[in-house]
Order: sequence, then structure tokens, then C-alpha cells
Amino acid sequence: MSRFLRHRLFWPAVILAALLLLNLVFTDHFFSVEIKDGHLYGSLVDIVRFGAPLILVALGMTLVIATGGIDLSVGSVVAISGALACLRISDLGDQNSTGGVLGAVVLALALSLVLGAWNGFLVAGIGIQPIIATLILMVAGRGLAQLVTDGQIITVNSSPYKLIGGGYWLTLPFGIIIVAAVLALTAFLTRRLALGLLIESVGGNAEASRLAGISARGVLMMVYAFCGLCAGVAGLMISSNVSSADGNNAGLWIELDAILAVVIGGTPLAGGRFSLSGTVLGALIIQTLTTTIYSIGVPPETTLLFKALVVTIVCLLQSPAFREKVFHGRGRPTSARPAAEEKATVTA
Amino acid sequence: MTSTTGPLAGRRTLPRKYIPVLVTAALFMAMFVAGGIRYDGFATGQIILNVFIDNAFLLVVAVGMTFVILTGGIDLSVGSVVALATMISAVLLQHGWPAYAVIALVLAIGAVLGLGMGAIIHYFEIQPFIVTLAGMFLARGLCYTIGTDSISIEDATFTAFAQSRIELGGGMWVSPSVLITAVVVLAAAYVLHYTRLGRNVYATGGSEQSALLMGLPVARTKIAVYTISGFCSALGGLLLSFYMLSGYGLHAVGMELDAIAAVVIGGTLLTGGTGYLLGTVLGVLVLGLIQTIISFEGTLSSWWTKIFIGLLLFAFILLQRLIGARRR
Amino acid sequence: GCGSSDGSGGSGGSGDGKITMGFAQVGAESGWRTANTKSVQESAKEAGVTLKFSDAQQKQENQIKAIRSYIQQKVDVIAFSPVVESGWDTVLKEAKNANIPVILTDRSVDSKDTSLYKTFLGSDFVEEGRKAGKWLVDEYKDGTDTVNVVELQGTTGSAPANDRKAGFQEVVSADPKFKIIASQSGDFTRAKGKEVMEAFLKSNPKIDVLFAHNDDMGLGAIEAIEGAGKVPGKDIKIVTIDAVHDGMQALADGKINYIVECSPLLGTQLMDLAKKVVKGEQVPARVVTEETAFTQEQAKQALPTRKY
Amino acid sequence: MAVPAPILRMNGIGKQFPGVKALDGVDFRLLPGEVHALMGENGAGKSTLIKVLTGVYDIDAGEIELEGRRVAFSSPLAAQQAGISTVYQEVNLCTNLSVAENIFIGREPRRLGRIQWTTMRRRAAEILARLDLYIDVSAPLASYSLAIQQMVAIARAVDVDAKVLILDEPTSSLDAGEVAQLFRVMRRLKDQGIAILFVSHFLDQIYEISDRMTVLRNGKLVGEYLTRELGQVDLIGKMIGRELADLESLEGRPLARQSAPLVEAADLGRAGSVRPFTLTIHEGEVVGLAGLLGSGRTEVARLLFGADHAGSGSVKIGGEPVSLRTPRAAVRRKLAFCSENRRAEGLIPDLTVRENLVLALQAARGWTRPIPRRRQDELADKYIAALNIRPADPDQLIRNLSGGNQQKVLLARWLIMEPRLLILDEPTRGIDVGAKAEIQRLVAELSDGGMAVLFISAELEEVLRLSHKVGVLRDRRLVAELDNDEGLTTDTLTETIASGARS
Ligand SMILES: Nc1ncnc2c1ncn2[C@@H]1O[C@H](COP(=O)(O)OP(=O)(O)OP(=O)(O)O)[C@@H](O)[C@H]1O
Ligand SMILES: Nc1ncnc2c1ncn2[C@@H]1O[C@H](COP(=O)(O)OP(=O)(O)OP(=O)(O)O)[C@@H](O)[C@H]1O
Ligand SMILES: [Mg+2]
Ligand SMILES: [Mg+2]
Repeated sequence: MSRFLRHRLFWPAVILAALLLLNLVFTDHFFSVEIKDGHLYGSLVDIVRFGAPLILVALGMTLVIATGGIDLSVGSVVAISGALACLRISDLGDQNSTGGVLGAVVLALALSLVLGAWNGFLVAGIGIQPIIATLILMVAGRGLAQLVTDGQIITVNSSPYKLIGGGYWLTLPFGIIIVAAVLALTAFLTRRLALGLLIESVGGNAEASRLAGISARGVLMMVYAFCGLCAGVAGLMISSNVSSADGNNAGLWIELDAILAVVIGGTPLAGGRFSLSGTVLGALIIQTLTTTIYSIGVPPETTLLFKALVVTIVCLLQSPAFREKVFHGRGRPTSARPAAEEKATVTA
Repeated sequence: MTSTTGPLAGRRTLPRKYIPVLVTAALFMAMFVAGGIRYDGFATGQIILNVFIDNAFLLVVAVGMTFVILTGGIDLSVGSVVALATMISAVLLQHGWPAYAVIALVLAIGAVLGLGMGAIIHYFEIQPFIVTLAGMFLARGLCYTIGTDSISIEDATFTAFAQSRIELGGGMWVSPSVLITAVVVLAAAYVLHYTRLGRNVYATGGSEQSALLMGLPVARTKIAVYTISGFCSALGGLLLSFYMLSGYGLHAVGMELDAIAAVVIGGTLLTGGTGYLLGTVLGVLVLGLIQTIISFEGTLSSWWTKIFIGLLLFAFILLQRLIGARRR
Repeated sequence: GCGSSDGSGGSGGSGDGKITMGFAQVGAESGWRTANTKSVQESAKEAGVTLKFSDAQQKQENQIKAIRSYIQQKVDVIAFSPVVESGWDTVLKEAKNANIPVILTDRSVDSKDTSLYKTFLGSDFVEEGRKAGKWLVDEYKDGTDTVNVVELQGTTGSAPANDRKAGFQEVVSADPKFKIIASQSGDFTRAKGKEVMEAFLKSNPKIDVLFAHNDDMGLGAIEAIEGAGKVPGKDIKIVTIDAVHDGMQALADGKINYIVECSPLLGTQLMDLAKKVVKGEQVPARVVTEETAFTQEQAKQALPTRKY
Repeated sequence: MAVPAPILRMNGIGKQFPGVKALDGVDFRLLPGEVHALMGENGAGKSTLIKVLTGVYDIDAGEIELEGRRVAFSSPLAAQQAGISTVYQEVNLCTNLSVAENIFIGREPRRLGRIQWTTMRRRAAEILARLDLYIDVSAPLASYSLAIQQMVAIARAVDVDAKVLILDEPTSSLDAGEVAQLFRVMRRLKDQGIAILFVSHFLDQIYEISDRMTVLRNGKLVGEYLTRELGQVDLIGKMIGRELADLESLEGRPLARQSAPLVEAADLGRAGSVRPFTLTIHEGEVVGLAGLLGSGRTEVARLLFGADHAGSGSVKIGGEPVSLRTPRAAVRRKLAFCSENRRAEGLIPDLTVRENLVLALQAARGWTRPIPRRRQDELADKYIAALNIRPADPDQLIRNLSGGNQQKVLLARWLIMEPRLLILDEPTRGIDVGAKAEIQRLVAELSDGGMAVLFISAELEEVLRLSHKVGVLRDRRLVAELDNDEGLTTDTLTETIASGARS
């Protein structure tokens, strides 16, 4: 039990639960999940469904942050990927042809991968600080997306494409299935295979890792490329959900939300240990927060105050130092290396 | 017996630590010259002064950010605090408050916000990113709560700040804001280089743990830098009010990124401990000059503008990196 | 206005009789805006005006910088769509001192000194909100039951969002049977519009009318409504603003009930005004763009000829 | 003899870390004008006691008195202000600042609040000169080797006006000359009535400098003794709780000259760091490197491993020319390099002992071929037992281990690689006597099994005991290569180092 209480994700989970309960007060049947037209339907489903792109982006971001980097360009990649796919599909003779849509999707994802690798190249190959390296693509990439869409919204009318972000499969929203698959893949690569160890090692101490024979370059390339790919998938999802590509606005500010999700999930921005489940939880908290704001009717002017409040509570509760100082008074052992000693003992 | 001075001493004669900043400065000049060759009416002193005039607020904000980044932290709240400062000024002036009282109050509010965030970051050991992000939401939220419309400032003092010109001779001029900014920059450079606070900032950024064990007042230093950053943001907000003569909740959206970018382009490491204020000044100038080049180019569509900014930034960083890096 | 004796206009190109115009656009934040930009660019080409264009990326300070640089470059006329109403006096004075006439497009500035600009060409956001409200009042003039309205606002704090909301409110609040039961920001985007609408649908069992500040949010909301198993345009009536092509299509398909037009195509009018202003001719202080509103029937007719 | 009143007294000190009781009812006192050695194995709790005393950690139990008054420092700053000056075990300086600043930061000479840089640099140079160190004090500390950093840390501590001076393993990478220099300074301070707490694993040094010692074992107090009354063997017995196996069993190493050359470096050099040198290492041979502080031993090792790019020269491994551009390439050729700077270049502090242990092996296998968990556990258990790593918990974060135990983990990281050439730069830094003997035996065993070793140590005895051949460096130049036969003693070696003569 106490082990459970001390788990790193205990407090974020509590916050999530509290937010959900808060909704119940304002919305009857908030927890009810029914099957409508053979689809799972309900507020909880919505949270996961709308949170899916954020989870994806945040998963990629987690790995980047674990290496001690950051990727600001994900929003632009989201926009580019959606724009390219929709452009290709709108050029198809038959927008409903599965093959054509598949081709467009593959093309968009390939481009996302390349864009991610480009970031990786700047960071690992040339040695530019990640925040600036990815800022370049953040700015230019938004321009590229607008170039692709010509600044307009490209609307498509394709049922196979619609499936990705707005469709259902075996009553489940397809987006959730994609997220589950990507999560499983990431977990497999990092936890079953040894990628996770190498990432954490590079993020923990890059020079020591180099001397231990790790090719930091390779790891970084891979991680940034993966992050690009995740953003690409998220971009497809977002654009498919509304059957249109909006180069101007798709993915705007998603990088901030993604980083926030990662940090709430307990991965330090300085790099090192990371937690995939924490990130998923973090993203769900953010999405639930958004939904809560809509459903309990916080006026748009105060939305941000509400967000500030919740984020503050989350991070205070999560901080061992805060809990100690407030709940136990002073006098418990504190450590020389702040904030890291106890909280990192259990890893997902 | 271990007198190994001889042949080694000569090896590190010229301060190699200044090389990145020098390279940045040289590249900036090169960019200016290139602009002068390409565009008519570009290669004038006033263009550089205009960059200062148009970016005075950003520079002040970036100065505060430099302190924070030097300790290895980050402050995402600056843009919102800037907006909040414009908003509070505008509203209070509208209610007939005297200008200088407003200025003092706004500066105090900024500093207190920074102080609060710094204290939370230090005492509760929470990552700066998340705390200042909450601060960003808070300040922006406060703006909207005050009002969603933009509010004009008609106060005489503010207008005077906004519209007076300080002639430098030869048809060149600067705004009072530039002078304020210059004072801020010089004061900050002095603090960083010649006071204990400044050196503690560098030490904390180099290694917080070591700084602690060396008996440095890490707590005070960390809280101080966020306070400074909050103060600078509020001052930046005032300068922005001078510049725009309006208060608006959507002012300075994303300015935190510009400020961080300016600091980092100036050669300061995001991990803390290395960098110079001069670098930050150059960083702001580079961003400003890119803007100027874009407007002189004048025919770029919206998206080509962005792509072009990206390309210029890329070229700049790449050259900076290739010329500046003679490490291992 | 132009051809001033101190030769300041010389290098700008007015010597060969060609007009140089500096146009400071807000940004490219929406399809509407891009269409606006295109219209200006194309009309400039047709009218033989040399256009210096800059994109401020939604930042007022960038717009001010751009205008400053136009002054520096000694263009013949400056046109811009202000990001916000306030805070233009300083730079406009500089333009005035440099003898460069200024035309405002799309929205006005709140400066007391109206001599700072020659004219203002654009739509009236408040009026658009009112038009939407009037349609609503009209539509329900027979009933007495409460009408539950939900509103999808534009980006919080942005001028169109503020004004459209105000205009709508003004008309609708006159009749107590209209109740705005939920109002959230959808950031003018389809994705957000859909997301917010889904939440509305879950937390409010009975929604009669949706008022969206632009077509895109309305289009997103339509998907949400369909997803909840309701029929947009019937179960929930929808009124939006803008009249972009996709919106008109939905209107013609019966999924939207009414669209208030807000036309981005003011390029031609702008060029005419610019020429007059540069020649020193008198122009009216306020030129309203030709705009209307569409019902479903009108949409079906208008759709085939619609450029945008 | 009348014992003066202790300046510092600690009673019943207890400190609990999650899962480890680091200190348990420890009493300790420090008299003015004495050098007091704190002794104990790796992980006995020495550093923890010091950190508890100086306010780095809160204490769980017990009390501290300074000059008869109860104190509880909330931070190292408070301890410093109360007159306790400390050099902590790992070099805790800011490598991004200049040497002068590292000595003076926090108490810079100022006028009207303005830091006097010139004065500061001048005084820093003077202070270092007193330790016989003549370096450019305006250069960033990072440009100097660990040993020099250690000297700077000492300089900082001894210059403070203090009543109590605490030195936690200050000599772990210093060689004889510097140690002598440090001892001179310590004696002077002691004569001024300053109380000095000294920690070291070099027993010779303890016996040379200390007046009294306190022995800890497993976080518990064993006892306090006058140095002259406790013999070495007894001391070791008290530290490890049993008799130590014969220390000198490695004497008389047979030369392995007839074996094939493994690594041949020809004119390998790098501008500004080492002059081109030629060195051949045979299979099964242990080559020692000797030289003064900053003579270039570490740089030779780094070049051989590809950690730095060589500017000139070539390397052959097994007769085949190779290009060692990265450590990765070197590891692929089955070279291994254990750096002297464990904190900056060795540890991944956030990872567990097990993960740190298998890191190099995993890197060599590539990320697609994870080491099965069972194999990891086997390896971890094996080396935890072999090197006596404590606590014996492979899932403990390595940052929570004591310095000596961290060092053992890093050594194990390379031992499991079964390399052909193992480069050890100060491998026994901070390791206690028992484990040191263990490691030396291991090295000898491995070399007998055919592995070549390049062994760098500030301790000449150790170099001599292990190596077949000793390379001597001076001013970044390999000046001599001496066979380790009967004629070679520490004295002849010191002489060669000093004179730079070629034999
Ligand atoms: N922050 C910490 N968290 C958990 N355990 C710790 C921590 N610091 C030290 N320990 C444990 O406390 C014990 C004492 O460590 P300490 O560093 O005091 O040993 P030491 O006597 O200095 O050893 P060495 O000679 O190797 O430096 C060790 O078992 C160590 O693992
Ligand atoms: N006396 C000195 N003067 C200037 N620089 C020095 C001096 N000593 C060392 N350095 C610097 O320290 C770095 C490390 O030197 P190196 O590691 O080769 O020395 P070493 O022989 O291993 O000695 P040790 O590790 O005992 O200090 C080099 O990069 C060199 O620049
Ligand atoms: Mg120790
Ligand atoms: Mg060395």
C-alpha cells in the first residue's frame, strides 16, 4: 500500500480521477459509456479520442526529452503531414480508393520521418542546441504546410481517410487503436529492446555514454525521427477527424501541451529517466482538463486561470518536497541533489 | 616541482570563451552588409537603430531571460507578463492613475510574480518549465479577466515616451525606450560580471549541487533570477505600452520563444552556466535584422516569409556553429 | 498627398507613374485571411501597382515594424489591416510626417485623430453579429418556448470574436426566450469547433441553435452533431459568419441554416482607393465592402459562381 | 597527556536513507590542533558523516556541538559561516568558471560591491603557488585535469579562515609531490590550532599525517584511537572486521615479452595535448604510465581509445592498421577505457547499478539485441560479489552509492567486456585497501589470461607492483620506457620522472 502511495504516478492519477469526478457533478452520465450505431459513445471515450493526437506527440516528445533535448517543431510536422495527405487525396480521381489513401498516408508519414531526421541531423550531426535546431523547422515548417495547402483549408471526402481519426473499428474509435499500437511499439522498442537504456544513458550523461561506446548520434537521430513520425501520425489523425487540412492552425501550440504532458508524467526536462505511462497519464490529464472546461462552462476569459490553477495543483502535489513541507512539517531528511533522490526509485 | 607553466601557458592566450560571441557578432555584421548590398536604403545606421527601437521590449525581456537561462532554468511566463503589464497600465491609466505610480506598480507586480515562481521552483523543487508555464497561463488569464478588448493609452507621459525622438545627429534618432534598454543592458552586464549575485548565477548554472556545496546562496540566487526576469518582463511590457500605446491581452503571444531564441542564438547554453549578455543583445539584433530583411524583401507571401525566416535562421546558426566550433 | 517637393517620393517609383504600395497583412491565420491576401496581391497586379507585402504573423509589433520599414522605403501609399484597434497613433504620425497616405482595410483603428488615415475599407464585425442575431429572432418569431443557443467563439480576445459576440448579444438579449446556455472558444478552427461541440452535446441535452463565429467552427460542429446522431440544420439550427466555399456548400446541403457574409475580396476596391488617394483625390472616410447574407436557397444559386 | 576540550563533538548521530542505514549512533569528536583521520571501508559512512555535519543532509538522530554550543546547520553555507571549511569527496567545483573564481567565489575581493578581478586573480595565483601549482588562473577549470581540480578545491578550502577543516579523500588522484605539498600546508594549519578532519584510503598517508583516528564500519562506530598506538594490521582488522589476505602476493611478475604485440601506436599525437609518441603493448602485458600531474598520461590513454582525435600518427591492432575515430570504434576492436573522472565521464547517475554495469556491453551489442534480464542479473551478482560492492543491491541508483563503490561498478562495466586491451586511468581512486588488493589481483589474473592492460595510477607502488613495463611521461612527452625488473624502484622511477632522462 505505501509502495503504491509512493509510486511516481500516484498523484497524477489522483488528479485525473478528481478532474473526472468534478465533471460528474456538472454533467450527469459523464461516466456512462454506451454503444450508439455500433460505436462506443460517451464523454470518457471522447477524452481518449481527442487526446489521442496529443498522446502520440507526447510519446515522441518523451523520448526526445529523455535524451535531454526538446522538439518544438512537432506542431508544424502535424500540419505538414495532414496537409500533404489531404492534398494527395484531393488529387485522387476516386477519393474513396483505399490504395490511393494508403499511398497518401505513407507519403505523409515518410515526409514526417524525414523532417524528424532533419532535426536529428541538426542536433546530432551539427551539434546545434535542440531548442534552436527545432525552432528552425517550427517556423519554416508552418510555412511549408501553408505552401502545401496554399493557405486554404483542403477539404477531402474520403471514407478510408476518415477512418484514421474519426472512424471506428470493432466499435472502438480507430484513433484509440492507433495510440495503443504506437504505445505498444514504443514500449517494446524502449523497454523490451535496449533502446530505452541507451536513450536514458545519453540523456543522463552524454559524455560518459560516448566513452561507453554508445553512438549518441545514432540514438539521437533515431529519437528525433521517431518523434517526427509520431507527430506525422497525429497530424493525420487531426486532419482526418475533420476531413480537412488546415495548414495554418493544425497543431498550433501542441508542442507546449506535449511537453507539459511529458513533464507532468514525471520525466525531467533535463533528460535521463523517462516514463511512457506517465506521459500518457499527463496527456490524459490535459485533455480531461480541456473537456472539463467545456463541459462545466468555464467562461473563455477565465479558462487560462483555471488551467493555471490545475497545473499548479498537479505539480505541487507531485513534488515530494511540497508534500513533506506541507503534510509532515519540517525535519524529514532532505537530499543534497534536489528533487531526484526518492522519486526515481520506481520506473514503469 | 610541478611548474608546468612554460610551454602550456601560451596555448590559451586569447580568451577562447569569447569566440562564440565574436563569431556571432561577425556574422551579424556580414548579414547587415549582405542586406546593404541587396536592398537600397538598407545600409544606413538608422536601420540598426530601428532594430533597437522596434525590439527594445524584446531585448529587455531577453535580458531577464538570460539570467534565468544562465542558472539552467527557463521562464515561459515572460510573454504573458508583458501582456499583463500593458493591460494593467492601460486600465489604470484609463482610470486616471498618475503615470509614474502605474509604472512603479506594474514593475512591482512583475517582480512579485517572478518572486513567487522562483520561490515555488526552489522550495518545492518543481521543474521551472512547469511552474513558469502555470505562470504563463495565470498572467494571460488575468489579462482576459481584466478585459478582452484592446485599450488605448492616452496618458501624456506615456505618449511622450512613445513619440519623442532623441536625435543623434546625421538624421539618426532613437526612442527613449532604447535609452532605457541600454541602461538595463549595461546594468545587467555589470551585475553579471562584477557582482556576487552575477557570479553566483553562473556558478548555479554550472552545477547547482557544487554551488550548494561550495556554500553559495543557491536559494537566493535562483529566486533572484526569476524575480529579475519578472521585473524585466514587466519593464518590457511598459516599453511595449510605450511602443503601441495600448494594452491588450493578446499582446506578445509567443514572445517567450523569441526571447529564449535570442538568448540561445547569442551563444548561451540552455543547460546553464555559459553565455554572455552581449550574446543576447546580438541574438535580439539577429532576429530583428531578419525581420527587417523580410520587410525589405517585400514580395514574400505569408508562407514564404516563414520559410525564409527559417532558412535565414538556419544559415546563421549553421555558420555560427561551423566557424565557432573548434572543440574536441 | 504624394509627389512632395523634397523628393522623398522619388525613389519609391512614383517617378515613372507607377504606384508602390506597402501592405502590412495581419498574418495567415485562416483561409479567410489568405483569400484576403490573394485578392490584394492579384488586384495589385491587375491595377499595375507595385506591392510590397509583409506578413506580421498576428503580431501588432511586427505590423508596426513593417509600416516603419515602408516609411523608410518611401512607398507611395500604405495599407494595412490592423491586428487590433488601439495603439497606432505613433506610427501613423510618422507616416503622416513622411507624407505617405494610409488606408485601413478590414478593420478600423480607434485613434481620435482621423487625419492620420485617409479612409477605412472593410466590413463591420459587430454588424455581422447583429445580422446573425436578427436572423435568429426572425426564425423564432412565432414561438414562445425558450430557445437554447450555444455559441462557438473565435480566438479569445481577437477583434472579430469580441465584436461578433457583442453584436449577436445585442440583438438576441432583447428577447428573454433566447438563452445562451454555453459559450466557448473554438479558436476559429474546425478541429476545435468539433471538440467543443462534442462536449456541449454531452453536457447539454437540449440544444436548439448553434451560433459559430466563423464557418470553419460551424463545419467542425456539424461533424460532432452528426456523430451524436442528430441532424444538423434540423435538430440543431446553425448560423455562421464568413461564407467560405465549404460553408456555402454545407448551407446549400441544408446542414447550415444561415450564413452572414464577410468578404475577404476587397483587393479591387483597395486599389481604386489607393490610386485616388495617391492622386490626391477626395475619398470617403468609410467604404464598406459589399456584403450580404445567404439563406439555403440563395446559397444554391450563388454557389456555382463563387470564387472563394 | 591532557586532552583539550574538543572543538567539535557529534553524539549518537544517525542517518537513514531509503533502504540503507548509513549512520547509526556514531560519536565523533575533533580536537583543536590535531589531524584526525576518519577511517572505514567504502560505504562505511565517512562521507555521510561529513555531509550530516556540514548541513548537506538533515540528521535523523543525535546532536552536534561546535565549541560547546549545539548547532544544526541548514546548509553548507551555514556551516561555512560557522567556520567549517570542507572539501567534499567528489570534486565539487564549477568547471565552467575560471580557476580563480572557483577559489574565491562567495568571498570575492570587492570594493563598493564591485568584484576586483585583478586582485582576485593575483591572490588566486599566490594561493596556488603556496601549493606549488603554477597554472593560468583565468582559464576555465574544465580545461584542467581532475588532479588539478582537486588541488584547486583544496586551495579553496585552506584559504578560508576556518576553525575546522574537513578533507574528504583530497588525495585520491594526487601523486607524491602534491601530497607532500598538501601535508606541509596541513601541518602549518594544525600548528595554528585548526582542527583537521582527514579521510583517505592511503594508509601511508594516514600514518604520516594523522594524530588520532576514528574508525567506522557499516555505519557504526568501531572506536577512536591514537594513530601511534594502532598498527596498520590492527587498523585494517578494525575497518573490515577480519584479517586481510596477504597484500604483497603479487611480487615478481614474470615478463610476458615474448607474446605478440597487440597495440602498436606509432607517432600518435595531438597538437596541444601530447607530443607524438610510440608505444607497443603486447598481449598479456601490463604497461604502467608514470608522470607528474598533467604530464599527459590521461591524454595518452584517451588517444589510444579514440576518445580524442589523434592529430598525427597511426595505430595498429593485432598488426592491422585501424582508425580509432570514436570510442565506439575502439570498443568494437575490444579496447576498453575506464576514465579517471568518474562523475563526468563514467557514471550515468540516474541509472541503477545494474544498468551502469551492463551499459558498455549493451552498447556493443546494439539496441536491437538486449541482454536478457537473467544474464544481466547474473553479471550484476557476480561482480557485486567479486568486487564487494555495497549495498549489494543491483537496483539501487548508482548516485546513491559511496564514491568507492561507484568506482567499482565502473570497473566492472569494462571487466565484463572481456577486452583485449584494458586501459585503466586511476582505477583505484577512492577504493579501500581491501578492494584495492582485490582489483590488483584481478588485473594480474586477467593479464595472465592474455589481456593487455595500460595502467595509470598516481601511486607509484601500485604501478610498479603490477606492470611489466613503465612508460614515463614528462611535459606531455613520453620520455622513457623502463622494464620493470629488479633494478626499478619507486626511487629510480621518481628520478626519471623528475629528470626526464632516457634510460
Ligand atoms: N543519497 C543517498 N541515498 C541512499 N543511500 C546513500 C546515499 N548516500 C549514501 N548512501 C549510502 O550510505 C552509505 C555510506 O556512504 P558514504 O558515502 O558515507 O560512504 P564512504 O564511507 O564515504 O565510502 P567511500 O570510501 O566509498 O567514499 C553507503 O552504503 C551508501 O550507499
Ligand atoms: N600544469 C598544467 N598546466 C596547464 N594545463 C594543464 C596542466 N596540467 C594539466 N593540464 C590540463 O589538464 C588536462 C589533463 O592532463 P592529463 O590528464 O593528460 O594529465 P595526467 O598526466 O593524466 O595527470 P593527472 O590526471 O594526474 O592530472 C590537459 O588537457 C591539460 O590541458
Ligand atoms: Mg566517501
Ligand atoms: Mg590523469
